[in-house]
This record gives sequence, structure tokens and C-alpha cells, in this order.
Amino acid sequence: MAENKNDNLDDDVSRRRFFTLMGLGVGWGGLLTALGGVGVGAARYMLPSVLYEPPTVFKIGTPDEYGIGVDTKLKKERQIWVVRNERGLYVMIAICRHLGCTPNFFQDQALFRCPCHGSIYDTRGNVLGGPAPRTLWRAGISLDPVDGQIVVDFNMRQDPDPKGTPEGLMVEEMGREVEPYFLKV
Amino acid sequence: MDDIWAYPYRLGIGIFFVVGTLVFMGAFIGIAVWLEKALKEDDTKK
Amino acid sequence: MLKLLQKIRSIVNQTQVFKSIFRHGYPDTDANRALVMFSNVILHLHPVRVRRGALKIKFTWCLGGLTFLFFILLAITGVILMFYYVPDTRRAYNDIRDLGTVIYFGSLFRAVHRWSAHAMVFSVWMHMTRVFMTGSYKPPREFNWVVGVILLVTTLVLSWTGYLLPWDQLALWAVTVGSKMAEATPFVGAAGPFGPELGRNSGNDMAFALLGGTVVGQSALLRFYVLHCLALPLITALFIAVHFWRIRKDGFSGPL
Amino acid sequence: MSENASESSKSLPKQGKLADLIKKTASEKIGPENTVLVWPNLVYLELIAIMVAVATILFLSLVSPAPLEELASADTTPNPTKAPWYFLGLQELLVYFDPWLAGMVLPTFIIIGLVLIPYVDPSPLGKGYYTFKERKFSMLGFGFGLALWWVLILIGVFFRGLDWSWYWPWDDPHVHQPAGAVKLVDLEILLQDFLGLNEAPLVTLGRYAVTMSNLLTWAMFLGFYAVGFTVPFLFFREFYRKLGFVRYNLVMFFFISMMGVPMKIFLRLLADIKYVLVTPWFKI
Repeated sequence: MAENKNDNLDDDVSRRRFFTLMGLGVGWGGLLTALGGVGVGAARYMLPSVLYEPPTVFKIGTPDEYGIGVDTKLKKERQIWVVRNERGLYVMIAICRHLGCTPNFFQDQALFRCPCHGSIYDTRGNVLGGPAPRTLWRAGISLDPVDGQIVVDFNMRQDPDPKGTPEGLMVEEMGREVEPYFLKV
Repeated sequence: MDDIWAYPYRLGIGIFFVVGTLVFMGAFIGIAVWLEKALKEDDTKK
Repeated sequence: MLKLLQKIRSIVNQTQVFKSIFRHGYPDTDANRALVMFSNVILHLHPVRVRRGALKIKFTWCLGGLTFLFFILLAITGVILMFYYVPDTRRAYNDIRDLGTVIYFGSLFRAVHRWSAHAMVFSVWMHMTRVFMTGSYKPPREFNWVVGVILLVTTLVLSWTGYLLPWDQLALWAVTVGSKMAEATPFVGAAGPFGPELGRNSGNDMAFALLGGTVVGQSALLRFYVLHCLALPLITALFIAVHFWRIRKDGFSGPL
Repeated sequence: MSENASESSKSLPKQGKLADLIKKTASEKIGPENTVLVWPNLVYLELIAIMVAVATILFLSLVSPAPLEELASADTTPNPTKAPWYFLGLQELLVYFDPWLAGMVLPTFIIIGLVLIPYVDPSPLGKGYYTFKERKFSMLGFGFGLALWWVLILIGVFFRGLDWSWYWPWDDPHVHQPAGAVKLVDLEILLQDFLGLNEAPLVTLGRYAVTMSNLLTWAMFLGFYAVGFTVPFLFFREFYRKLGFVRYNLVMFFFISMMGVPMKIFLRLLADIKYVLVTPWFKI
């Protein structure tokens, strides 16, 4: 408090100065706090608490409907591919990991290729080329104990850290084939 | 490396980048020089 | 014939109605030519006199003014288009198709809106290039250059938000790609560097705030509609006003 | 401002240039004899410009109405999907850089860089008239950025086809290009194989396993900036002195970053390098 030293000399002025400063501090501080509060409130306001979006858990039939290889019949309706290999079955989400376009499957090349920026994936979801920074998602799946159908949870997504290799961005396959992202059926 | 001019066109695209950038820069500088001259001549004409 | 027209004009100029609107005679004398700049709200964007250099097309290429013209064309045609458009995912596409097929001149107004948008992006970009080339951003006009950059950004964002409204394939994918970029923003996007570390997920990140959901759907369409038709045009108009005000205050940078 | 001007006039090799300019500016006549009335001179010019522009827009609108594609559907992306032309530069950058960099950081850098221009270049030379001779560096720098942007737009408009592959005008646009032709590798893997470095991490910081080759890529990346900052400082003292410490560093940061963009593009094109720098959180 530098003002206090002058108390004897000019008590009145220093007190006035003190109250002025305090008033300014409280006033500006209050205004800025209020504005900040409004800003935070507005930002929170823009994040809706209730969503009216299509359901993200759905059934796709029994496992024996899907043979070895990539099945693209649910791509239009559900945005997924059902893939079966020698060990079992998994579901990949048909959303490119680069910028969200829908890749196309090329049966002859056994590759997924994205039309937007040319990302290339193999049937396991590994990135063989193009700008995609991560491998394709696999959705959480389980078997309904009542009717034996596969239940897909679209928002439950396996997203392991890929490793850069000379072939592309790879994830060790055995590590991916675990519950609940893989059905040994 | 069988044919360097075949897809994915490495060299071709590289050359296109360099030449394209140089052409655009040349046009940019060229327009500035032209307008500098043109506007000066306008002044002297009057 | 010419005499007759002049006579009619002089009579019209004398009427109370004409005087009440324009407050002075037709600008054919120096005094009235100065007065018109003071008393007309649109013309008073100009000074009364300019230096000769300001008339040279080779200097300005009319680019700033044309950008403003395109903005006005966009505002007018935009309001016209709004009469038939409902921002509802079930209706939007059909409304736009109706404009092109069954509504008189709907196709024309939509085409003018689209071409003006392309033209505005082009002319605002060229205007910036021109201002750089003539060094017109140098003191004391630094701040007006900053306002200009803001206007460039709002122009681009306006174009981008307008792209979603027809709800066709181009719309959906242009906005999907854009919202994925928002998701990849460092610190505030769920897929961006350090985003997950700071607790961002698909339910609280930047893309979620932009789309009002996790997919490009009804809430995204409504948000983009409000941004495109109300919020961004207002912001742009405000900055255009500041831009013009500063041009008048800072003066013309050209020679002579 | 005036301090700056006197400083640079002292240091300029052609001493007379700035002095001439100041003399010219001072003697410039802005009196009534050099001005004209806005009405009718400027107002009519504007009227003509407006009429020409509106006529052009109307003509274009009648010749080519606005297109409408198929109804939006999330399950099929049109192949290829092209943004409007003014965003194609950005879309093209997204091929070479991750979305956080190409979509967010680089555009932010461009905008901040544009905003900074008048504050890092307050030299009175070239104010209010076209010139190249008097401000070579700023014209070349801005021209380079502009050229790069337009070239990227051109590529997006004319040279990208199915699967966003490159198509020359003489290629058949309906045939897919071979997918397996490009195999992308990270720089650190190339270094590891080329120099025979140990794959085992030196240190592990949480998720981050720092290998020898990874450190080497850090050194190269930071070295690129270090060289960029140092070389002009050492060899173009005049340039540094005129700008001063803060301006010099701002200019050089944005300039080097701008030069880094085509360099990464060339590394990708010619050496198939996917990332030059890899961390668990971001990749460049």
C-alpha cells in the first residue's frame, strides 16, 4: 500500500484515491466476470443436452448369414461392413478415418478406397495408403441370448494406436480380435 | 521404378508444382511491374 | 425532345415531394454536387472530391466496390429465396427443387445467388491481392487491412454454411468434411492433438457445438440456416460498415 | 515510424531513394487543382461498373443455373467429392497433412499471417502505388503464398478424379488408377532402415516410446526451423536490423512454416514419406 505512507500528508486525497481504485476494481472486475459468465453459458448452451438422432444399437441377423470375406449389404442402411475371417466375425464402421466420407469396397482388389482424399484400407482396416491417420473403427458386437442375432453398438468403437511400417499404418491383428469387438463364431 | 512417368506420376506432379508456382509468381510480379509502368505513363500524358 | 425532357426535370425538381426527399436541386451545379454527397445516405460513403488517382480503373480495378455490390445482390436474392425455404431435412431438398421447377423465376434467383457468391469470393480475394500490391495496408491503414481479413473469413464461412442448405449430396459431404476438421482441432476437438487428454469426446467437442449433435442432421441444418441467414450476414455488414468508415477516415492511398 | 524511416534511410544502399520519396510526398499537391468532384466523375464510373457486373451475373445465371445433386444420403459418398473451387486448395492440403494441421492449424496460420502483414511491414516504400523494385522480399513472399494457393486450387479443379487420384487431361477419367502404386512410410522408419538404427526405445514417456530414429526426426524438424531463423540473421544483417527482433522472428516463423508446406508435399510426392515427425499425440 503505497498510499498509506502519505496518510499524514494528504489523508483525504489518499482515501479518495483508495476508494476510487477500489470502486474501479470492483466495477471492472464485476463486469468482466459477468461477461465471462455469459460467455461460458453461451458456449455451454451450444452443446445440446438432448439429441434426437437415430438409434445406435441395432440387430443385423444371425452370424451364419455372413460368409467369409467382406459383406457390404448393410453399408447403405447401417453404414457398416460385416467381415468374417477364419477365426470369426467383426463389424467395421464405414466411415473414413480421415474426414468422415464413406469408402467404397473394391472386391477385385480387396481394398476400401475413400473417394474424398484417396485413403486406402485393407479388409482388416489397416491403412495402406492415402492420408488417413488411423485405422478403421470396429464396432462393439455381441450375440443376443434370446434370438441369437448379432447386436451392434454403433457408438462403441475400437480405436487402437496404429504403428507406422513400410507397408502402412498397421495394428497387430490378434490384439484386435478380442471381445466385445470380435465374435468367435 | 520401371517407368517414372507412369502413375503415380511422381516426377510429373513435382514438375507441375514447380512450374505452376513459378508461372503464378511471374504473373503476379509481372502485373505489378506492368501497372507500375502503365500508371506512370498515365501521369506523364496528362 | 431533349428540351422537353429538361423542362420536365426542372418541373419535377421544383416540386415539394422532390425537395422533401433530396433537400436540394439536381446535382448539376458544383454546390448541389457537393450537397448531394452530404444529404444522400448511400452517396455519403464518398467524399465530395477525390484525387484524380482514385478514378483510375487500373489502380483499384473497382474490386472493393464490386465485392460490396455482390454482397448486396446476395442479401436481396437471399431474402427472396427464404420465402420458399424451410430448414427441415424432410423438406429442404424438395423446396430447392421446387425453386428450380415450379416457382416462377425461382431458378433465376437461385442462380444469381450462387453466381454472386462465387463472384464475391473471387473479388474479395482479388481485392486483397490488389491492396497488397499497392501497399495500401501500410500505416495508417493497418487496422482496415485487419478488418478486411476478417471480412475475407466471414465471406468464406458464409459460402460454406450456405452449401449445406440445399441438403443434397454436395451439401452433406462438404459439411461432413468440414465438421471432421472441427473435430480435429487441437485442444478442443475430440480427434485433435491433446483433445482426448483434455476430456473432449464426441459429446462435448467443437464439432458437437457446430452441428448440435454427432451427425450432420436436423440440428446441424437449423444451425447452419441461422448462421447463414442471420448471424453471419449481420457480422459481415457490421465489419463492412467499419471498413468503409475507415476508408473515409484514413483517405485514399493512391497517387495524386 | 519516423524513427524507422530515418534508420532505414541511413542503411539503404541507394541512399537517395527514400529521401526522394519523402520529398515527393511532401511536395505532393492535394489541393483542389488535383482533385475532381465525385459527382459526376466517380459516381458515373461506379454506375458503369455496377451495370457491367450485374449484366455479367445475370448472363451467367441464365446460361448456367445452380446445380442440385441427389438428395443427401450418409451411406454413399459421390466419387470424387469436390468442394467448391475456393476450398479446393484446402482439400488438396488435406491429402498431404493430417486434418488437425491442414484443416485447422495451417488456415489459422494463414489468417494470422495475413493479419500481421501491416504490422511487420510498416516501411513507407511502396505505399499507394504498384511497385516491385522497392519491396522485393514482401512481393516475392506474398506472391509465393498466393501462387501456392492458386496452384493447389488448380490441381483440385482440373487434376483430381476418381478416388482423388491424379488424372492428367489425357487420362481416361472413368478408369480407377492403380491403388497399390503408392506405399507411404514414416521418415523415422526410413532412417531406421537406412542407418541400421536400433528399434528399441531409448526412453518411454507414458505412451511415447522415443527411439533413436525418432530423436533424429525431431532434430531434423527443429533443425529446419533453426537454420531458417539463423541463416538470414547471419548473412542478411541488413534485413534483420531493419525489422528488429520481434518483427524478424514473426516474419521468419511464418515464412519458414510456409516454405515447410511445399517441402512436405515434395517429400510425400518424391519419397513417399507419410509423416516427418511422429508422436502419440500428433503427427506432422
